[in-house]
Amino acid sequence: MRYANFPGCSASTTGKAYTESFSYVARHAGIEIDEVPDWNCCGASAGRLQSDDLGDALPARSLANAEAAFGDEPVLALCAGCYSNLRRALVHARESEDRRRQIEALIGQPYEAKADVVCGIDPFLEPEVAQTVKARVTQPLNGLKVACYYGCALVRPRALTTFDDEEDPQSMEAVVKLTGAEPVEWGSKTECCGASHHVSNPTAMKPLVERILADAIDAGAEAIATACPLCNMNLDMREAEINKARAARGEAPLDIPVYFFAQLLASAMGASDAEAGITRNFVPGSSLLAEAKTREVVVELTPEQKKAARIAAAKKQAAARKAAQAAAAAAPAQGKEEAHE
Amino acid sequence: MPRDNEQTGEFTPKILAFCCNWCTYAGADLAGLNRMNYPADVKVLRVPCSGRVNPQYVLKALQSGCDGVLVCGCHPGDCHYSTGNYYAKRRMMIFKRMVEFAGLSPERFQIRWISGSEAGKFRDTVVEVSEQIRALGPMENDAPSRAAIDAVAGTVASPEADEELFAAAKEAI
Amino acid sequence: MADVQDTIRERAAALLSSGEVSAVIGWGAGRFDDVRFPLVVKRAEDAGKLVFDASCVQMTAKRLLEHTGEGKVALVARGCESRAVNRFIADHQLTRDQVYVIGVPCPGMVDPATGETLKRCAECQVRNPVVHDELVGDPVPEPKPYRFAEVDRVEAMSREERRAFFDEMYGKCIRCYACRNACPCCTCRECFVEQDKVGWQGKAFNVNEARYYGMIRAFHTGDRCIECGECERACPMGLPLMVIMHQQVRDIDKLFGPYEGGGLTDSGPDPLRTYKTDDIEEFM
Amino acid sequence: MSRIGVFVCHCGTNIAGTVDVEAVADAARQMPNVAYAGTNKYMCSAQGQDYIVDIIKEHNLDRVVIASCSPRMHERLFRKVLAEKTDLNPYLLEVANIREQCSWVHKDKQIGTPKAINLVAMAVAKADCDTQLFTHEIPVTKRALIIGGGIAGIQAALDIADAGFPVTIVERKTTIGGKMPMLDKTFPTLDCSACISTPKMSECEAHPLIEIKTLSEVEKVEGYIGNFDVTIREKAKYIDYDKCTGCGMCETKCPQKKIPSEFNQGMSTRTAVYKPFPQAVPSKPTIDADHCRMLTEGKCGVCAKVCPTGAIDYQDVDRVTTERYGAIVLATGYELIDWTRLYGEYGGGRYADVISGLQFERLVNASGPTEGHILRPSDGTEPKTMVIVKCVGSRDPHKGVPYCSRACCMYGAKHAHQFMDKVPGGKCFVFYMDVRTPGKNYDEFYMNTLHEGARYIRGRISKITRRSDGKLVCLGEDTLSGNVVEVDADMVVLETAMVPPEGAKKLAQTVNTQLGPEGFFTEAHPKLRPVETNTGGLYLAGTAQGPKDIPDTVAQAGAAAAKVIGLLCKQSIESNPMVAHVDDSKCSGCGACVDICPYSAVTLVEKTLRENSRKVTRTVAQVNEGLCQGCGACTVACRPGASDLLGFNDEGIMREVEAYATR
Repeated sequence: MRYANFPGCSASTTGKAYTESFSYVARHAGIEIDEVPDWNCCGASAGRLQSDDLGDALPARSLANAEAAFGDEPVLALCAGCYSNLRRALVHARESEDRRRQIEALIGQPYEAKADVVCGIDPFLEPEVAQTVKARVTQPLNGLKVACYYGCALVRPRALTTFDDEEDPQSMEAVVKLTGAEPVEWGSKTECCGASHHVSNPTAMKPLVERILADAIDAGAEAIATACPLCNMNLDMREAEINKARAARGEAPLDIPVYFFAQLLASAMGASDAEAGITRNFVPGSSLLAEAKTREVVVELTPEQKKAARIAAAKKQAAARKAAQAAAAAAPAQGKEEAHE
Repeated sequence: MPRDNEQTGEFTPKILAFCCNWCTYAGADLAGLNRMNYPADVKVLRVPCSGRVNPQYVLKALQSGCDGVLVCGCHPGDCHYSTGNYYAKRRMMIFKRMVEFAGLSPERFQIRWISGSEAGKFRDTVVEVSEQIRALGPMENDAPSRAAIDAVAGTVASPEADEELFAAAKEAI
Repeated sequence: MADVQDTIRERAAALLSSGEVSAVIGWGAGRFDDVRFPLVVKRAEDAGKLVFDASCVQMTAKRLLEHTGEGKVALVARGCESRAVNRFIADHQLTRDQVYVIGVPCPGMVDPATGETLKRCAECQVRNPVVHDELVGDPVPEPKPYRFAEVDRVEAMSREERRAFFDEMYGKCIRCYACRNACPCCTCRECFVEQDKVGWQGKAFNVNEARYYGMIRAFHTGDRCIECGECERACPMGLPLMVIMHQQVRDIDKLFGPYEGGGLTDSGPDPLRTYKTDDIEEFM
Repeated sequence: MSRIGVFVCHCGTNIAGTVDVEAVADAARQMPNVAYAGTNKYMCSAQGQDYIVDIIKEHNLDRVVIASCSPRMHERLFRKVLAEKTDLNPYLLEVANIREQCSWVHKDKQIGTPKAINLVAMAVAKADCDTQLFTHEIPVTKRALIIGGGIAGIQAALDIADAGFPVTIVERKTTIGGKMPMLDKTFPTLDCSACISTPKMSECEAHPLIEIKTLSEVEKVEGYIGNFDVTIREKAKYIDYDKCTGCGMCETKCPQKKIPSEFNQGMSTRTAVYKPFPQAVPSKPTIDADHCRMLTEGKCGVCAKVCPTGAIDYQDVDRVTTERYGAIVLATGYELIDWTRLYGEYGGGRYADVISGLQFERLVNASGPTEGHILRPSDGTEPKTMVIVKCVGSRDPHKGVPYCSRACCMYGAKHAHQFMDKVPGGKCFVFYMDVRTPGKNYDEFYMNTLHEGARYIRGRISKITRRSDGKLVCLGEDTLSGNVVEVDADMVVLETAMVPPEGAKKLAQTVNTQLGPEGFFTEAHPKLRPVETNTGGLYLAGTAQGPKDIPDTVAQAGAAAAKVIGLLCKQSIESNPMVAHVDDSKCSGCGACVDICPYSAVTLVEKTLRENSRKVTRTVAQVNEGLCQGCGACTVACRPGASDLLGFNDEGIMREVEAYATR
């Protein structure tokens, strides 16, 4: 599969670890990545608030460049914010012909909305890519309990992002399972992480992050996986402040490392901590991964194997019972002798 | 019946609407029940089903004085006779393309699916069609201009035209 | 072509003498050189009169309908005749066992007056017979040329020019109904033009009534037309009747799924006699 | 030359107000073939009718045009007047609609009057071409078929059978009774649902005129009102009901015990040979072919060994029978929407303690899997806090269905009452958008539940998550106070939407009737003919027509039965005379009309006809007047117009078109 990557501003800043780990996994899983030529800012949350035209034109210009260079090769947007904005421009252009023409007029170049826009998780949902990743997992994270966190932009609004259910997404779980880790069921996978409000109103946003971390730990998770630089930063960076506040209140700290799902894949595929960007995590995450790799391999039994095991156990029980009866039959003879003596 | 309205003197189009008895005719009645208001240019001809509308009626209407024809029926799937409007749809799609190919302005022959409860849609359709036909003017406006006739003259006969026979026939007309 | 002619004569004689067929329909030579006309041979000894060469321009299949009562009839059938046979069977005017088809792959006929190949043969889609009891000569290649050139030419005109084009065309029509009598799709016992009581078409001799006749006949045969071009060839006024037929065949193909004209099989239903619930929707 | 009478109605001021009726009458007198034109205040009144009859006699008229309201209103009345009070054929009549489509929609007399004149001219032109039509008698088979054996089907069957007509109930499941036996109590009287439905079921079984076919489906329906030929497939039960005494030995001994019981909504298991519930009718088991080891793997046969009467027959096959019925009642009922597929926010079916209303009914039902004790399906403990969420799937155009399912508000209140009744000190929260209690002492029942302590919170639950201690955290909003609400519940009951059962679309095509946009059967008229359909002889009862509660369902079942009895008690019914007719001389037997007819009413037949003094045998098309419904599709497929539609003939419509175009 070939993708035209739209890096966006977070790729080399807050999402550096995500880019590094994703490109490591891509190299080893046979995913070719081109870069969108002369891409520009996707508008983040400011663009579309300014005006609808600006909200559509900024991402559309990059998409048009990608289309001119690579035709209908899907555009990959790792950051959830870029993904959401690029999807909006694409869906608006595809939905109505005259809107597409208006966008073309705004950006001053042809744009037929041929190429699709996908997020970081999408490539690994392709069966053959999943196969190659599973084959390349040399150091599986056996039984590592992972809580997959989606945040908002990946799955909402429903009309734009169509790749998973917006209330109960399961796609990241499927990808994390490739590493041998075990995703857990938990309730806050699509709750808000506070996004950029942590800057303007930190006191109001702290409880949001706290509740997510607490919910993950309550569900028995040892680590949280994310697919968006902003969610990752909010959960990872704020842990220290939250734990300080909790200690002041006399509550137990919430120590749980937060990784990009690509970091887990990269590490399981043999990447060193540096290559997988794990050294960049605020909450140190290398020790947990190292420990997970040493755990005993949990082999999942297929139904036939389970049945065979059941029959074998039943036979062993029957044999044991017979042996016990034989022993009991022999015992009275012995008992009688003792009684005589 | 003078074509131009006595008071205003502007052109009042003659539009014939074939309406199916179970859906559109009921919708038209409902529009009346709700005392909606729409131009009086459209006269309704009741047929049991849009499948009953023969393209020959449409062409006869267009050629003998109507400025526009509207064929209405139930939405596909709602037909009281279950398949009437599916046949009507195919017939009208082919016939509409043929008459437009032969030079009829598209707005003069339209087909719409209007259900028994869509009184508003019936009123809007009547208003829209009568405005379009009012803009086009009477059927005579559809006739080709002098320039168009000259542009085409002589290109019609196919290579095997028999010149003498054509000349002889010409005097006969 | 000559050996094909000889085989036809030989086969005709054999069929007639064996009594398997009561007549053989083909072409005969006229008084002037390379003028041919449809010929019905009933006696074995007349088989020699049958001719087959590049100027057999008439499509003879409709003669079959005049001989249905007399048992099996043989027909020398090229691509267009064989499609006409299918057309008759589909319209229940004939049964397959009433006709013995002598298939002849058709190289394309030449117009005796001008010497070039006939317009309809230049655009012919099916040169080899689609149905035959026996085949004389080996099949010819099927070029399947693009046949909608004239439709494109007319479609490219403005609305007014198109209206002028058809006004001139129907203005020339003298309503001799030769096109209806030649057309294998027109097998009604009483054509709508003759029904004065219902008064479909007026009696007046003007563009309106001629246009009414021309367009309604085109609509009646549009979804069954076998594109034999006989109507255009038979028209004394040389009107391009096939323009409107090809336009219909192309529209039906575009709207209602793959359709290369009628007569390719001998069973319905024809596109306007059936429907699909997911036909494209443009009247919502 | 015909002598047409034009009668223009004032309709009080409805027409006269915006159309100059006298001018219309004057214009009508000038029209060709019009012998008389007059007006009257109320043409449809008795006085108006007498006026018409007198004028017809006085002016010796042979055709009538009435310019009044829509023909859909009084055409039938005016036809009756002609048929009964004059010797004119009732079909020599045309009605010009100058009210709904003229006077009511054009305020200005200058515009309304010319239009009315045009409409009258069209009607006169068509009337001139009308021909005499005669109805004829169609025999009525005095037998009714009920599709669906729920309470609607049972009630309809009992009423029809009590009127002396034999009835067949075709039920898809192994027992009749439908959803009612599953319920515990019914609102508002709280009487036990099984106690009021099982007697009716056994009454059905005992009734000499009612034949019950369970595990059966209707495969094909042909024919028309009074003469439906219905093909019914009775699936193999693998038990000979004549020998079986219903002792239940096979059920106890069957080794295959782990099949989730559909009757108990999957909350308990059943055996392969089973009776869904003790009071099932017929009270004999059937073998579930998909799970029985003998039928799937050919090993076992325990039930055959233990059966005292040797009733088990593994070689049993489906029986397909075709019988004739006069009327059909669709009582196919409803299913609950599969919320697990739609609502990930409520756990998507992964939390065992989030259950549907029907599952709660089984929990609280004494014959249910927990003998009536309300226990959490996850760990069997008694829930102390229960949350009820209403409108799950209903009134939700994005994820569920747009309509309100009518009965959930009431059975939601009932569930709350039952919970507080059975769990001492239990706290019950009901999250609602609106409370709709539109029935006799319904609201009193709701008020009663409120006073018992049910906490009604106006707002929808946005998310349910399960904490590690097993509590279900329900996050919602109380829109009245504006606060966010969080309830730690032990169990959540979702009152889900009623949707049409699986297979409703196929059945609609089989019986050739229409479904509404939501998939329920479309009634002939929502207010005036709720239990009839547009297809003659086909009636509706219960939730097949739309979501409703039991009182409305039983009322509709009675109404449908009344309609069926009204039809079956007639010896024969009048056929619709406005059907297609083929003129043999014009027909070339091309068969274009045969493929097109949706009722397969046209066939090609061999006929010997006299043509120009010679006898000729030809194939021509022939219309079966009984089957033809008069849609006219064949008349357009017929190129020469040999097939014409009586009442709307080609000549009449052509003259009508010309009358307007050339005026």
